[in-house]
Amino acid sequence: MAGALPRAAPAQEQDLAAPTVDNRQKILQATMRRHQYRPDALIEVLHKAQELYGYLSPTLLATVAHDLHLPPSRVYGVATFYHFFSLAPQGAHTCTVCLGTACYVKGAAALLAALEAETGLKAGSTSADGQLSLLTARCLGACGIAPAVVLDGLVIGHADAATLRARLHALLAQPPLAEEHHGSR
Amino acid sequence: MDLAELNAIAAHERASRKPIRIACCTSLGCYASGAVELQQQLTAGVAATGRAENVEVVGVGCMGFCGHGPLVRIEPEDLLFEHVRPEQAPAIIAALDGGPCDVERGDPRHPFFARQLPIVRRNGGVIDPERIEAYIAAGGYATLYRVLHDVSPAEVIDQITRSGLRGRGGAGYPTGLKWATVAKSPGERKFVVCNGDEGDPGAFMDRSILESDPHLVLEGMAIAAYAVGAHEGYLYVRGEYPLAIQRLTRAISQARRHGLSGSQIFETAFDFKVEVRVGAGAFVCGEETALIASIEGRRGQPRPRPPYPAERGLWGCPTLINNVETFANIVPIIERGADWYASIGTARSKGTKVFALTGKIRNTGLIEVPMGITLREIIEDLGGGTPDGTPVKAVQTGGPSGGCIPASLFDTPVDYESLAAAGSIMGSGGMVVMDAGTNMVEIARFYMAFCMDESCGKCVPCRVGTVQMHHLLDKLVNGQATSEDLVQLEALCQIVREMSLCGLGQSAPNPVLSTLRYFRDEYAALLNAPSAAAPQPTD
Amino acid sequence: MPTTILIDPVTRIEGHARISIYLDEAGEVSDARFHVTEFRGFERFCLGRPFWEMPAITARICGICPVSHILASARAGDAILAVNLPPAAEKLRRLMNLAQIVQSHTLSVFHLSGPDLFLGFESDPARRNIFGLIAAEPELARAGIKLRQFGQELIERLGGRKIHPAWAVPGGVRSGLADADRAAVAAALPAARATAREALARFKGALPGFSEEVASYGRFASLFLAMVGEHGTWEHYGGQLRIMDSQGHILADHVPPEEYAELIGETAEDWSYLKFPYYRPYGYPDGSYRVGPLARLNVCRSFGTPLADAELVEMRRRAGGGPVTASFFYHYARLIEILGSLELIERLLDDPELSARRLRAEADVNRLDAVGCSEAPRGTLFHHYRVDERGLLTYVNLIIATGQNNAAMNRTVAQIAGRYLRGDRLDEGLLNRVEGGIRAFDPCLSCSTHAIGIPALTARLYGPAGQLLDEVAR
Amino acid sequence: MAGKLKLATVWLGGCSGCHMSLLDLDTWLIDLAALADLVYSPIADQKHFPDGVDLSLVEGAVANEEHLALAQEVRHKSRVLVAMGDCAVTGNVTALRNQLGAPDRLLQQIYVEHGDARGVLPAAPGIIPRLLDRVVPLHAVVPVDHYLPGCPPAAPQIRALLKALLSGAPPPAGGRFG
Amino acid sequence: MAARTLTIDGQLVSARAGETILEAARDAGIAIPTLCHLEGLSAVGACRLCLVEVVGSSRLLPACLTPVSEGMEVRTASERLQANRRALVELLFAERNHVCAVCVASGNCELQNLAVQVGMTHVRYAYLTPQCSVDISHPQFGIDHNRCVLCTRCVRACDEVEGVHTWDVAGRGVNARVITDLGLPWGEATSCTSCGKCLLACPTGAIFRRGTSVAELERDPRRIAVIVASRQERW
Repeated sequence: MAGALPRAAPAQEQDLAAPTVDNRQKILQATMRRHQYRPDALIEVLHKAQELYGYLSPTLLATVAHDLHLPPSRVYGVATFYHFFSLAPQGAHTCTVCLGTACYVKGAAALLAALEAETGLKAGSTSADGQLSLLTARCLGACGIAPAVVLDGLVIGHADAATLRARLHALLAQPPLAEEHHGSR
Repeated sequence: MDLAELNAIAAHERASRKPIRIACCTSLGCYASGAVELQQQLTAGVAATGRAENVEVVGVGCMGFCGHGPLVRIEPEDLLFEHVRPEQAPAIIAALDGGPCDVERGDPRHPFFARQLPIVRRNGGVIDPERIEAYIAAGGYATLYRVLHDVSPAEVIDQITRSGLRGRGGAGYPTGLKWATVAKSPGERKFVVCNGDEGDPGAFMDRSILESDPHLVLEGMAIAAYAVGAHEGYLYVRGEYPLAIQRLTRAISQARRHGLSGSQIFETAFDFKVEVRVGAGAFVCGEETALIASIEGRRGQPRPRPPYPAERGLWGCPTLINNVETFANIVPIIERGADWYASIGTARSKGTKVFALTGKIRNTGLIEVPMGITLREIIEDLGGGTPDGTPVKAVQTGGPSGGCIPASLFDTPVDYESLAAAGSIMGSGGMVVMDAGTNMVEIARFYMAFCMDESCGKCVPCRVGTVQMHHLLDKLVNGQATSEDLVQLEALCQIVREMSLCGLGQSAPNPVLSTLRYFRDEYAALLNAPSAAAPQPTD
Repeated sequence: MPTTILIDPVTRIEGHARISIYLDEAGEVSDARFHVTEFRGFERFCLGRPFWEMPAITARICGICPVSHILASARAGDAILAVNLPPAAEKLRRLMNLAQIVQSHTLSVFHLSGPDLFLGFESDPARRNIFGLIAAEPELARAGIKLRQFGQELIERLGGRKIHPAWAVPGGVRSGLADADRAAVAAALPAARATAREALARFKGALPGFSEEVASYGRFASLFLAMVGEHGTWEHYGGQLRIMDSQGHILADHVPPEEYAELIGETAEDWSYLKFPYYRPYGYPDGSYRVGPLARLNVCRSFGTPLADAELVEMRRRAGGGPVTASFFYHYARLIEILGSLELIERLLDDPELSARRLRAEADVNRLDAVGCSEAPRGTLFHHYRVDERGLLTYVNLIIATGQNNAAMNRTVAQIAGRYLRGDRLDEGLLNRVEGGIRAFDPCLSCSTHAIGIPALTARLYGPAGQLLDEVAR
Repeated sequence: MAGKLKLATVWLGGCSGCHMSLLDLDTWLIDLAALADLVYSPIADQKHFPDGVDLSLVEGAVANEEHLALAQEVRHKSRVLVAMGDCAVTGNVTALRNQLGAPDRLLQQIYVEHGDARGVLPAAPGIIPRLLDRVVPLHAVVPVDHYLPGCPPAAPQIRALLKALLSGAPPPAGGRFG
Repeated sequence: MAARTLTIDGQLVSARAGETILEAARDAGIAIPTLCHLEGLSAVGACRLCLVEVVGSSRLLPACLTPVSEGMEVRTASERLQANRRALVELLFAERNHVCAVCVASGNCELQNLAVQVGMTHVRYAYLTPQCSVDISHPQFGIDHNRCVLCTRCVRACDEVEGVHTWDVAGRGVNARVITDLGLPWGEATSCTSCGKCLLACPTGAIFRRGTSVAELERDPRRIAVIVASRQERW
């Protein structure tokens, strides 16, 4: 009952290669170059940066600001305006509960409460060991299969607390992921 | 690319079709429910049973019946299967021979399908959205060709004007008038922007259109660009829609490869380059001035209008902004004529509207119906009422900017003016059905929480007023509010509505006002005695 | 069979308080507790703010003696800047503090305790207030009102407003005293001095009639803490600390206020929002001490002005020589301090340096830990701040005069109850006496809890198992 | 005595500065005494708030259970209620503790961490009132008729208000926070 | 320059074409409350205090941005507008921790003045009491977010007048904050030229000079317009 979604970032160009720790910077540079370092490409570039690095560190933001010739404060202002961008590392695993109206009407709030109780995390936070982030979304457009939950990019429709609990346990029982991971939402 | 090539592609595509077609919905709802694996299993099954000569398995766009997905349809027999699991692929293949099949069957003649009038969704569930050839075979891009060669920009605008098409994003501004304004606005450089930032929670019409028929939107945009004199376009899609973005991006590169986008389209002097811009999670970017700011790479904060984007939009240039569904209507209108289009719908609301029918309703999904249909017809006939057969209490239309309409008003025809008179709006097309178990004050609080979180923070009434309204609704829901609090809530609704800078703030009070209008007793029941409202000591 | 009596609330003091009196099984008073019922939390919510704002913020601890907080805070600020103040600034600050001592003591003597002192403890409760005094003793009342006005107006002339003047700042003061203002103050001085002397005379005249009160309103041996000047003279600003016991032994002398923590420890009890400071070497509760006018006059060698010194000699003689242990003499000491402060004001007004233009020393943060201290009307006041290298507060501790009298007030209540309580019933007379005993300390509970409160007294008497036996509220 | 109005002044969570400002009316207090009887005040001896008060001036914010009860009693028994000073009107400095959340942590820091080793938290039910979770202005708990801002309001402002209200006239508009 | 004649609050007013309603009203001595507007900076229409009624418009229009037109009929002080403005000022007071009594800007604060101007006697809304920080890491200046009203005058003064854009707004909604550079402490903002124009532009006590005590803040926001004008003169 689940299918993985493609990554949220713009996919209009072919990447140089699969991102690795070593060539992430190259890929990011290539993205900026493709946009001719135009300031209006900021959001696209931030999408790419977050896709590559998992989150937008101050160093990363400073690089983007420098290369796009933008004041750092503008880059920071944009990065913090949009919910998609994260300025802190996300958990190795993410669990996103959709709180759109359709999901809400079908009990998403109770589902979230159950997950909070289960994980001991407040929505929007990451566990101390960095293994899990519990997040919410404002409608994934998957209203037809409400309530919807996305587990590591996998959409689960008609979600119920018991199933989710089992899946979460299975996920977290896997050996911890390496520190570097590629964030995807 | 010229007409001959276009026709050749269409002919080849049609010729290579096989007699039997297994269409597997791959739009988000079904996709998320395992449609991809199902499609693979079906393909493998067809090959394994040696039917590849006669049978093709095609991934198609949204069939609309999302709540029952994954959906599979077999043509030409028109057999519909619901809730299909990958392991059921052999059973479906067996059904091709009329063999026994225990897969859940759907009824394609069900009112959910029969009462619809697909215009923008005509290719949904029919063609493979990932192949431009499929779109061309369905007549795609022929209209653009005709327009570029035979129709003047003014005539295009005239057709759109006469069709009576109004913006499908919510406000219902006459599309032709908007186009004419942009066309008239002086400027070397103009832009066409497609607003795909479908932010209303509970709405997924645009996602579905983009996932199911991306070229229809691109072709509509190109026609619009031609009409208003623009050569650059942006498609702004919310980041929450990765599948739509992927298909759209693919569609654009296909169109570019075929000379249907970019320079000298159809070997004319008309250039139109279109780019996708991915939103990053901000509802307010659905507001056109905020959308512009976002495309420019800035914080998505609206600015006061006037000046309207039609005069001063992207980088100060005249900019046409329509939403996905509006652009999807263009090709059918030009193709079949303004008069045909104007014959559908009501006196002031023409054509069809796509709705996302969700919530406590049996038939969840996407429908396209002619304007003027009543809410009752949608909810009872198409939607089949609540899953457990209990009475429907209300329907919420228009998302956070809309309102709740009670069952007593379900005979209201669905058109811009009637919905507004009922205290809601057409909005982008979300319809969330609520049953007796739904607490309307809680619903109002839900929407207020949404507006509060999504307020950009620029103007004071929206930034702070939504927080205060949410606080009061919270007090109400928790039984701590007094009648004075209710008075204050209503007063705040008025202030935020009158004083806010953009549509988000101006309409944020709507869910409260409409629930107050029809369900005041639910508010009253939550009121507490004044003394109990005093702050509680800490423990 | 222990029993508790609760007096709630205490009236005509600055703050919210109630009193419990505990009886043992023999019916004897075993303990008394003065409960302070207010809390405001300055020590915590100021954290993270720049220290420059602290004089004005901490002024809001108390509307009666805001100047004390302003000065203690500004002095802590001076220490953070590590600057020497322009001499004029120091003198102007002294001037304001003296003005405050005058107005605050006058408030205590006339407005709050005046009805007891001048109309008698047995007068009609309904008239036992400043309006009753106006009715019964119009001339005296008017003079008292004008004496307070004198102090308040001097504060206003210096700081722009009577209450919470934003004036003293780290490094100095924001404005000087205009010549016209100086002249106006000088012109009003004789009348003020006359009122002070008249009040002293009235008090001394009535003193023989208060022998009961002198004997039982908190007369006990204890330590005394106050600031003294270089030569052991009376001091209210910029001096060093001295601790003396009731035999007149100086236990600690010339301790710089920044070393207060070595002298003073603080503890808390679960029945009061008011903390309990104590003399650290003696521990709690043995190290309890008294501060305020009586402590200042006890620890000092002399006042340093002729009229006040003469009165000081007389007071010591009337008390029998040596440190005065009767808390009822707080009233006496207060009157002497009013007189002496007026003398010092006169002296300062003549100082030509007061007109200097340079009023403020500029510097950035140079020290991260600092203590500011001033003698508030009710006793020694400490502001202890720690800041980060930019000047944001990371630690605030405030030790307030009334808190330091906390234990003494408890003992006073116990002493009065022990002497006057008959059986397990409360009566008007007991209430009066207990309140009168407390009022001698002029407790300022706004200060001591960095809070303020309701102003009436009710007494409750509890039975052995804690049951309410009696409750009196007049 | 008949014909004289009953005046009360009340002191909740504040610094007493507003009361001091009232006393700064100085000799006008003598005039005031001719117009009104002070039937309840921190500077008077009445232990109970009497019935039928014509005018009550309330200083301070509502910070604990007792303030709340007293505010309600005062409102109930007063014809006209004035929020006197910024604490009563806005919460002011008294409400600064709200930023720190519920008071438990605050008490812990002040009484235990800043105290000595035997530090205890003040907690004596019935003796010392529990703090409210949030300090609120007067109008948040009872209806208020007039507002007199200022920290404190200057004596002439208090006089203007008293003069107007005691003569039955509407109080002067205006006044400034801070 | 062509002249336009319009009526504001019944008064016949003549204005230059292209002037805003606000400019025309101020020239005519009609006071319209403003907060985010500052002469010399671009107008953003964010505070909504200057909204006025224009006959023929169903919506209220920002006087700071709406150009005058011939025959325009403007009402700046209807009962509805006054009530709404008062509510806005109350909302602002409820939003952050504005404690006039202990603010460096007391006596020289546009928010404090607005409260008087709109007749705000008290705040009817719940105080949100957010936890805001004070940043005095800059060698000369400090910012206290408790007192910020998000008017963005600092952002615009820095960007448009100083030409640096050290300031911007981060976050959104009620959680929005003005920030310098990458949201790090101001003292670490390498782009800052320490020109102090943000301090000049700030309407409240949010931005102050380090060492300023309560009620001591001195600054005159009108100097921004003077700087802008004198620059134009030179070029």
